[in-house]
Amino acid sequence: MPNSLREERFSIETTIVNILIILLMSTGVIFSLVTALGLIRLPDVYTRTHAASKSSTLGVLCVLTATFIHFWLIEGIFNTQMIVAIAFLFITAPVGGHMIGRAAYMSGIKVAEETVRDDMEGALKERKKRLMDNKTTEQ
Amino acid sequence: MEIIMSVAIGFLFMAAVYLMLSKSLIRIIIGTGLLSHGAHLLLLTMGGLGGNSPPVVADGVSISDYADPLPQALILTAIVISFAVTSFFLVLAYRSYQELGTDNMDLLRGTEDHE
Amino acid sequence: MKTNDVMLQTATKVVTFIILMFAVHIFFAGHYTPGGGFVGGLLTTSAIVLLMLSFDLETVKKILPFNYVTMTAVGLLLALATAAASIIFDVPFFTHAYDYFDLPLFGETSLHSAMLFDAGVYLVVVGVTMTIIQTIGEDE
Amino acid sequence: MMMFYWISLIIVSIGFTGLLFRLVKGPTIADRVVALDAIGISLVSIVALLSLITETEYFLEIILLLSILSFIGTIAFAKFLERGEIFDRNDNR
Amino acid sequence: MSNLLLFPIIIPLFFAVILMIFPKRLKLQRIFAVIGAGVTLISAIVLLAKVDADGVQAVTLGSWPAPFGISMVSDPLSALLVVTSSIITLFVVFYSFPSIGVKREQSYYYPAVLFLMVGVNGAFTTGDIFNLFVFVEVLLMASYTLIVHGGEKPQLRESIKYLLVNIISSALFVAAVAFLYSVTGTLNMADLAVKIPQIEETGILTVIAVMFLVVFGFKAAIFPLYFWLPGSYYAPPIPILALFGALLTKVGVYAIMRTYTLFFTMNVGFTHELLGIIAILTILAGCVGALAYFDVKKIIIYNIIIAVGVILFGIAQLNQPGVDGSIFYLLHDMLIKAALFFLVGIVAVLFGTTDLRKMGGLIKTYPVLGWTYLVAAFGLAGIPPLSGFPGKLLIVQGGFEGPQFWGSIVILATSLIVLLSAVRIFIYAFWGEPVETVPLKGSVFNQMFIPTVILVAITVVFGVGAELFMPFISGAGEVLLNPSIYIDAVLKE
Amino acid sequence: MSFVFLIFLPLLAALFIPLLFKKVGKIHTGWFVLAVPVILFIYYASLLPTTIDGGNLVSEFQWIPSLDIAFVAYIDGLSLLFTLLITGIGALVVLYSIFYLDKHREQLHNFYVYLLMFMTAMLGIVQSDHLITLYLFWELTSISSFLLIGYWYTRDRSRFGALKSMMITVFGGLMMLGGFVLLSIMGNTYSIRELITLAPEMATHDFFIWALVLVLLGAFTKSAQFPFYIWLPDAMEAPTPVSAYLHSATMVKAGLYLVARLTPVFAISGTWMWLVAGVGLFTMFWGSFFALKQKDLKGILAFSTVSQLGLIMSLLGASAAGYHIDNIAETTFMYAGFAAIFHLINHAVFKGSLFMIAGIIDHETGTRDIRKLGGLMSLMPISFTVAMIGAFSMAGLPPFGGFLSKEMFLTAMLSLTDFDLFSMDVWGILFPVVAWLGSVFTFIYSFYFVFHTFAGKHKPKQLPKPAHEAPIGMLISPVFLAILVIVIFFIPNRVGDWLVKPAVMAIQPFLYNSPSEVDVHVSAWHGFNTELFMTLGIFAVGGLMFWTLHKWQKSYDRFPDAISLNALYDNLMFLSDDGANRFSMLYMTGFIRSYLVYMFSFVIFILLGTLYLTEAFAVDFTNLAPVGFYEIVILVALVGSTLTILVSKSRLTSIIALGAVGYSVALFFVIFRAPDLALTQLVIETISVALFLLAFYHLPQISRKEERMPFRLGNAVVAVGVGITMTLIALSSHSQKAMPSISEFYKETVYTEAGGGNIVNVILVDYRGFDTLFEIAVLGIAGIGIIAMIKLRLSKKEGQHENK
Repeated sequence: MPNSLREERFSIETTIVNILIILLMSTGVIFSLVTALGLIRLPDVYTRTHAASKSSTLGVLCVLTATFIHFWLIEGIFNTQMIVAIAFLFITAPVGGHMIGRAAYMSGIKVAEETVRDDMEGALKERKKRLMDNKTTEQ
Repeated sequence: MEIIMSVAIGFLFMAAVYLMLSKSLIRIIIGTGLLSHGAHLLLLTMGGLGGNSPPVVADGVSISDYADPLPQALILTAIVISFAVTSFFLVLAYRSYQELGTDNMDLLRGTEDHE
Repeated sequence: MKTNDVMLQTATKVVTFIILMFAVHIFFAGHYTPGGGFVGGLLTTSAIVLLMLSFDLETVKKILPFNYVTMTAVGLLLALATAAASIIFDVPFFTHAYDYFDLPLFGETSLHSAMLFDAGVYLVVVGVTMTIIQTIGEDE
Repeated sequence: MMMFYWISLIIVSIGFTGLLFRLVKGPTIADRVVALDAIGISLVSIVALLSLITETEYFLEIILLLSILSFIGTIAFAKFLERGEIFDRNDNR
Repeated sequence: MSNLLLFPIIIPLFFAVILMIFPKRLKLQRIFAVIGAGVTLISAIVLLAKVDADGVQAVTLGSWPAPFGISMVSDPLSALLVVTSSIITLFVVFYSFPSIGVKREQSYYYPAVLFLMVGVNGAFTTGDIFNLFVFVEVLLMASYTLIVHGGEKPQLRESIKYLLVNIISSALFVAAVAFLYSVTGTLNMADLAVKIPQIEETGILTVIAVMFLVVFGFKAAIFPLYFWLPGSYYAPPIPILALFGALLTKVGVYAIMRTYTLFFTMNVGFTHELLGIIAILTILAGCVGALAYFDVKKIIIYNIIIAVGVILFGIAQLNQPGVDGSIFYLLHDMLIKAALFFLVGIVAVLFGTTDLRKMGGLIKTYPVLGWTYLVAAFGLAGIPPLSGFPGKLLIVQGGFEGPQFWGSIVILATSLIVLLSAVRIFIYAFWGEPVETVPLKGSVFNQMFIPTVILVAITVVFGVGAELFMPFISGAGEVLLNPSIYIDAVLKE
Repeated sequence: MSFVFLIFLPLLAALFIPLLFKKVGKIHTGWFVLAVPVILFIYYASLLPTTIDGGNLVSEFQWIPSLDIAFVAYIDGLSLLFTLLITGIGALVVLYSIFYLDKHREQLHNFYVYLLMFMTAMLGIVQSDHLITLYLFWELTSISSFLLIGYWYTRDRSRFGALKSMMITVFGGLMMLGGFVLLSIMGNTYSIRELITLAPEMATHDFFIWALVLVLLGAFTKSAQFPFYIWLPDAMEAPTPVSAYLHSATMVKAGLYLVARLTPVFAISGTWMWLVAGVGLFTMFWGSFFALKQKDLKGILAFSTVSQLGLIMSLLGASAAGYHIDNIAETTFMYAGFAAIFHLINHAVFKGSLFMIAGIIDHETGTRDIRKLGGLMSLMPISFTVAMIGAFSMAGLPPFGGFLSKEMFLTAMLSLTDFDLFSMDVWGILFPVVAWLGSVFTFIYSFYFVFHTFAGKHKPKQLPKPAHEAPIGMLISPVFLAILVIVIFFIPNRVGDWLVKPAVMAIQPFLYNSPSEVDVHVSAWHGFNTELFMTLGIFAVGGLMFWTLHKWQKSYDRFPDAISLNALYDNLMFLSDDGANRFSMLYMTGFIRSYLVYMFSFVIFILLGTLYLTEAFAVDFTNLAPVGFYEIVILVALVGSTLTILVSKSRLTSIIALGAVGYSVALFFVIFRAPDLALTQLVIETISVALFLLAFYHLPQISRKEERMPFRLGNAVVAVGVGITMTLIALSSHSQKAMPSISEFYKETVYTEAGGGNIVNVILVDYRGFDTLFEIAVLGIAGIGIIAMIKLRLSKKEGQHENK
């Protein structure tokens, strides 16, 4: 669609929609920035995971919604894939975060010094012990 | 833009060659990856980077606005082929590890004894 | 030791379905919008890979009992046959035929022999990538 | 409006470079994986913004694709990190 | 049948795909492989007859007009090469039965061989520069599969090097295509041949031409891009080696022949002179190697390099005797190399080693083998009336008539080195005090020896009966020297 | 007349030899073989009347008409003379071999097959009017000689000699082929007859001197001229019949034949005359001088052959002088051609007999070492007589044929001093002097050969076998030849009319129109002239020196072997394997890195060189796409990740960074409006990274010790070079777009004719679907390749040949 056509439809509705988009987009972008900040500043993997999974997911969801609205309400394209994508991210992002955190812990990466409590300490040791046992029995 | 891209492509080739001259097998394979990236970008750049619209027919877009589709098609073919080659190379590296026990190319001369 | 990934497995069940749908969509849309057999095939593979990640190789094998090499062969044959059909009509190899049909449900659709060719591509891509992943995965 | 998208894009990109920093710096593999996961997701934002800027809907497919890949990648990395291998096998221990 | 020229490509493809389905059925694998290669050969011969009768065959795929679709073109040269490569593949398949081992046969060996055939025949037939890349990749991929097939240690080790070099050359190929496309805006070879003469700025085209020379040079193993070849070719078992030695480098040579006669003719004084010099250096480099090793495989492998130089030297002269000679020599070399590798393979099996110094006296127990070898060796060295001679004669003549007088003398002188290297095998392995040989079942020996002897006989017929083939060869040379024949066939269909 | 096929008669007969050898066990195979030369001799002798009158016969058989290659048998005086020598001596040699070679111990079928092959080759050489087929037969003689010398293939010396003779003669042959091709280019014909008529025009051609030198290389190597003679002594490892036949009477004369045949073509050139005469004469002296060093009977004869061949060669060179003479009557140059041919006949006859005697001695005493022999005169009287006749003829004593031709030789050499072209007037005096010296040594070694074998003290203890006279069958041939030696002395002019003059006419057609014009009369006595005094001097000095031989012969041993020509050959051969091996090892290191450095350096060098030489570099600042901000950002990401790969220590980082590069590339695809590419690139990049991890991290036995890539300047230079090269060419290519792209067509027709909307996809499946078909084939192959690689694991032992 040529640009000129689009500019002509400048109206109240468009303005409202644009404001909506700007709002959503700004939120999303800010969250993205926060994610980055968190990833740089936070001390250890676990805290960083927290930053990455939560704020970045929220950020991207906002951006995507904004994009979706833009295409739907301004350009008139109702893109199902966007909805699917939003849903998809909504489902998967927490799972991903969980997996990383767990993996990091299981692989024995130490928590930061500032950490107050480590609930899983025992579980890990037990697992290691079981692994050792398995090995000895195999031999 | 084409000039900048040319320089970037040159850089990619340079890095690729430098990696391929190292003795670690994984660096060599990474080098081949960079090499094919360079080649693909080159193909794209050489087709011209102009064109405001993807080469997908849409209403109201004049023919000259489409990006050149031919290099894109060629790149697609080239990407697939280099994917096939890279995966083969990786598996080869994997097998060589298992069989020869090293990834150091200096230890893989094989001129003296051909077993 | 098998770890208990309930969370992952539950999510996977949904997500795999989404991915497969998307793959099919991208495959069919290929002739008119970005996509095609190749990307479709790769997406399908990634869905299967996700299954493999969440469950294990044997389970996936049970769910999808394909011989992927045969699948590759069938894909190649399909592509070849589509291309070679033109030999019967003694027109240059690869001459495609297409027409617009008014199908119920879909409305006006173009049925294109290139689609069959693309299906061949799809099968080959799935076959080969799965072959690679499976053989490496199974290797001791 | 276009200006706004551009500014958003730039901000996201700045965030992106921050993530890259973490990716390069590490220090543990897990850190990198976290960074990678975040990178995948912010790439989705970037592509969304790009498609707004270039005014084509054809890149929207890329968004879904990216999210899928990012997810699978994260899972794969995580499993790899945890167990040193990616696929489970029944006969595996 | 407008699609006839595609048959030598799609028939092996079809059979290779079929063979992928049942890898473990040994008998079926063998039968289908033979049928596949055989039918391909028949179709190739029919094609050659057709080309001979009706002139250059061309089909643009998908019924699109010529520069836009992919053109496949079969001129006498490509038809001849397709026939030759099909013959060799068929023989290699026969030779593989007793020698390659059942386990390999059950692990997609025959599909890979047929795929290689697809790539080779396709590369010989295509009329599109990017499609050439695709076919080259097909044959390379098949060759990767074959070179590492079996996974023995040396194979793995050398495959890494082989892959690496070929990946580099492929990347450069893509880059070269990109440059060419940028300047000319087309990929069809005939279209290139039309457009390039219209371009006034020949400088950049010359650079691109040289770049293509480099790209194809990697494949053809010209100096100094041949370094990868000796080690890589040494690793795989003999049937595979024969296939490689006979076909793979020849695709590079063919590509140089095609591009340097069809469209890279804007600056002959530079490009072809360069080609001539490189060709001579290639010959010399090959000679050093051929003399340097007391290993039967190595000696023949280095002779591949020498032959490449000789062929390219003929092409570089760009005159009728030179080009005709190159074509003749190219065909000869494909056949003789396969035959020699077969022979050397039998010798190596009998002695259980490839080291010449551990051999001796074979002529006493296997006289016919010895004489067959000697005939092949003399054929290699270009002793008349065997098949190496007419080609070499024409190339030398072309060199004398062309600008590189001294090149011809070098070619003549190095023939001596070729002879020395080949006869050295004879002297060491067949003459001398008999050394204990590995006992070999008569039937196994015959299974290996019969295809070998037939192949040698074919080379002899090719030399002695050169008159039978000269019409084809001069026809091929004519097309190379008059690109308009080719162009008309493709563009004005 | 299709007598051209007769050339192949021996070869045809050879096909039946193995059969006869196996089936007819009782009769010596040689008897069947004997029929061949005899029949041929009789047939060819019947052609004599034609050539005596100066006529000729031509018979043609096309071989490769497209290349203008044909077998043309052309019989004139010269070729008929050689033909008769070949068949005549051939018959005698076969007869001799029947008794010489034992039926049961020897592999006779091989021997006779080679011999018959040789006969065909030799007939082909002397009868071919066509240069290419002449070359064909030329090489065939080298090969049959190779096989015959290597007949006792388990002996080291045999193999050595066989290879040496083949290397040298084939080398000459190849050079000669070059000369032939040059001749054919100049004259546009392969026919010698036509070339002769074209000779004056060709002389000014640039190639003429090249052709001359190359052809002479062929002739000199074959005829064992200095410095190529070294193969001939080693060729004596062949069975004696072979030595008698190939290495004295026929094959070595092929070079002489060639020189004689081409004299009319090249005589115009002074170089020709100098080279042929000079080299010939020097060879004559050299050969005769070193013959005395030999201890082996056949060695003496070999050097003697070298010397005699040189003599004839020099005569042929002198005969070329006749070309430059206007008035025949004034000159004695006509003697040269006549003497050459005449001596050639004489030599064939006496040398053949001498070789056979040497063979007899070897056969009957078990040794050929002249130091162990002596006093055989009484035990082997017939052999002694024959040997004496042959040797005296060789020494130039009357009343034997050699005396006549030696006299004429001296005449011809003397006449050269009168020749005033090509600085002959200054240096010509050397010719008679050297000729005389050579003749003296010839005289001495002839005596040495006979008397040290047959005279003196008999030393039975040193002989492996008790000596006795040979069986009668073995003596037939040498006796026959000895008789011939004497006969020739008494009827020299009959021989001259029948054989020599027709041949001379072929050598010097510029002098004569018919054989009868050759005005040479041979007589044993021609008054007191310089030649006679020279001859007497030879007898006197030679006799004296032979008398004192035991005193000075030992000084030969002082010649250091290290600087001899043989040593040169040995060194060359050593260089060819060991030297080449070391040289090759220098650069064939097995390090892929070195290979890549060579290759990349070449690529940089040649591409930048071309870019510079063709002045192709150009940058066009118009017609560029605008630089966007975001492009730069991605570029930074791309470069940054690439740098990360370069500097990173850890494998994992490198892999991830590679993924980042891939994603940046995908983003480029997004920006440059290539959604399909972006999709594909993203998926593929992800899968590749996964594969990287699978392949490189899933291996516990690999130590995870990781290190930063060490910086290597050489690598860096090469890498930067490649980068710069690619950039420069890319810039230049883009700046010099000359033609519009064909892709406009796709944009126009995609919807209307191809029925699609996504142009890239339609190109992939339709316009260029063929690419895609094979692209997926590549994928498929990769798939089976990977399976085979993972599943099939052969160790070296079980790998090959398991069904043996």
